[in-house]
Amino acid sequence: MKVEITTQKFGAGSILLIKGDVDMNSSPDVRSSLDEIFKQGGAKALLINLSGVRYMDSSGIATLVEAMQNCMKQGMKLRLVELSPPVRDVFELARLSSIFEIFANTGEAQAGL
Amino acid sequence: MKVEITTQKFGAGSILLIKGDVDMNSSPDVRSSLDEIFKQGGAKALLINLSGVRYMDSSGIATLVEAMQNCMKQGMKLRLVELSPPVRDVFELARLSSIFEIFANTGEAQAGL
Amino acid sequence: MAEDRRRKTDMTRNETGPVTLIVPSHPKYLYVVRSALYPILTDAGFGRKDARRIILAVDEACSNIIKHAYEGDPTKSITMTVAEDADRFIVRLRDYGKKADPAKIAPRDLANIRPGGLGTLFIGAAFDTVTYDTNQEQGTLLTLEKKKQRVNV
Amino acid sequence: MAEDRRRKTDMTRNETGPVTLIVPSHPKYLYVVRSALYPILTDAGFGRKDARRIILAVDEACSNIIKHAYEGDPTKSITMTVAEDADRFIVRLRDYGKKADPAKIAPRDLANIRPGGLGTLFIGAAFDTVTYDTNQEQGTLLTLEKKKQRVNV
Ligand SMILES: Nc1ncnc2c1ncn2[C@@H]1O[C@H](COP(=O)(O)OP(=O)(O)O)[C@@H](O)[C@H]1O
Ligand SMILES: Nc1ncnc2c1ncn2[C@@H]1O[C@H](COP(=O)(O)OP(=O)(O)O)[C@@H](O)[C@H]1O
Repeated sequence: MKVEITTQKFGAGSILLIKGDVDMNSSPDVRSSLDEIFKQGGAKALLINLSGVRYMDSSGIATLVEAMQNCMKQGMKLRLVELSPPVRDVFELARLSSIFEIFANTGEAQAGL
Repeated sequence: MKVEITTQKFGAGSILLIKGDVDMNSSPDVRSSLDEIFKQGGAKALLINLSGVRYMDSSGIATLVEAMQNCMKQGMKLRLVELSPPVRDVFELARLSSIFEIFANTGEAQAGL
Repeated sequence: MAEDRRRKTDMTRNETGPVTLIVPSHPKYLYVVRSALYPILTDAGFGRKDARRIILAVDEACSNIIKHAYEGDPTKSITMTVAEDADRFIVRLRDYGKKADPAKIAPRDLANIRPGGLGTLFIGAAFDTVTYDTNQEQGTLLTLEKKKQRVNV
Repeated sequence: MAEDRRRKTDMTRNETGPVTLIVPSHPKYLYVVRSALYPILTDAGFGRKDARRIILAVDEACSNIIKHAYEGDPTKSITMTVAEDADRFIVRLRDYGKKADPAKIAPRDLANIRPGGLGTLFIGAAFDTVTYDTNQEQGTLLTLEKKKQRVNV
């Protein structure tokens, strides 16, 4: 399962759009896309749109937790957008639903940034 | 893969709606639904809607060829409706596209019956 | 539209299983493991959510074999066997790598927000019994069992 | 939206395979065979249509084993091995039933509209080489090979 990652810029920062299963095989690709964003720095926010992700395992969760830690270091806001029911279920199993800021769509996630 | 089969009546006869993969495991179920329709008899036409079928193997094709032969015996018209691209491809491989009457949707298939 | 009848394929449940899948210890085969499991689980009668959680758990157990038992070597192999009896759904994972130390295998403290340590938590969430058998000549045999919900039809 | 960059997971293609799947000779496991094949085929670089035709062909070959080699007995087993090398994608199907008679295995005459006989046609449409090896102590080893399209990247 190949994962497709698209990076877009908007006023306050970047949007990462992920399509495909995020597992031990593909999460290194997600991580390196995130690293490029953090290397650029200087943004106010990072949005990660997960609408195209139907499967995520602990390596994907770990990648998002790392992203949150990097965002905190850089003073960036991290917002997760459009979690599918299977991904939402994994977040609940991991008791992480309350730790991330989760939005229903990109518009709402961009509001107030 | 379980196949779901729904039978509906309309003015000129019956519509069989098939959902799921039609393979060696499920085609006996398709055949028995067809047999019930042929047992009732007296109809002008049989429509088989394949929009919910994403996979069909030779046992499914054989079941449809049998249905055609039974329709001919009973003087019924057989019309196949809404073939998905994978099913269309199997029909082409089997060179059967020209042998069956195939319609894009139920409305068109019912016209002139 | 006088009659609307819904039929489900009626399959005489036979207990002939098991299904065995052998894949190389490269993470790209996790997708093959997940894909093969799905139809077995739906056929076994699990609903979508249970099926998803079982698939997640098996994926995590395979990831752990790749990471810990084989230390990232992608040229070894993992053997998955899936079987059911009247009461239980059973997945066995066999590796030939470094033996697991069951004492060290524990889910992370959820209060501690850090990456990692979630795999064993997900395994425990999906299965009722998790047994690491290291009494093999080589490697580990992990047995994951889930009780079946008894539905009286 | 100044920048729109698309990345594909870059997987170092390793030839560690093969993948082996063993299923009981009951038609309900055809779905497991198809499901396991799909990710292997997309990973091997086959497009949607080729992948579909290969899956159809393997499904037909398994159906033939159930029907002809095992004469409908669902308690036997079928072993599928999937491997690739630089030039070819190879599927092997091993059964332990009545030996196939390669002389009798032929696609039907397409002019003759009757049910049956399409399986071998579909197998031949998907694969370049189809070999029934009956020199086994028991049963048949069917080898299906497809040449890879050479794409110079
Ligand atoms: N198959 C295994 N062999 C050896 N050790 C293992 C195995 N599975 C898990 N472990 C141990 O259990 C710990 C927790 O595993 P897990 O919850 O999956 O998190 P992670 O693998 O991300 O650390 C691992 O760090 C490892 O020490
Ligand atoms: N694995 C096999 N073992 C023995 N005979 C086989 C096998 N596969 C195919 N055959 C023979 O080849 C014929 C054609 O097969 P096929 O095209 O799949 O159509 P069908 O199985 O519907 O007859 C079969 O009728 C059978 O006689």
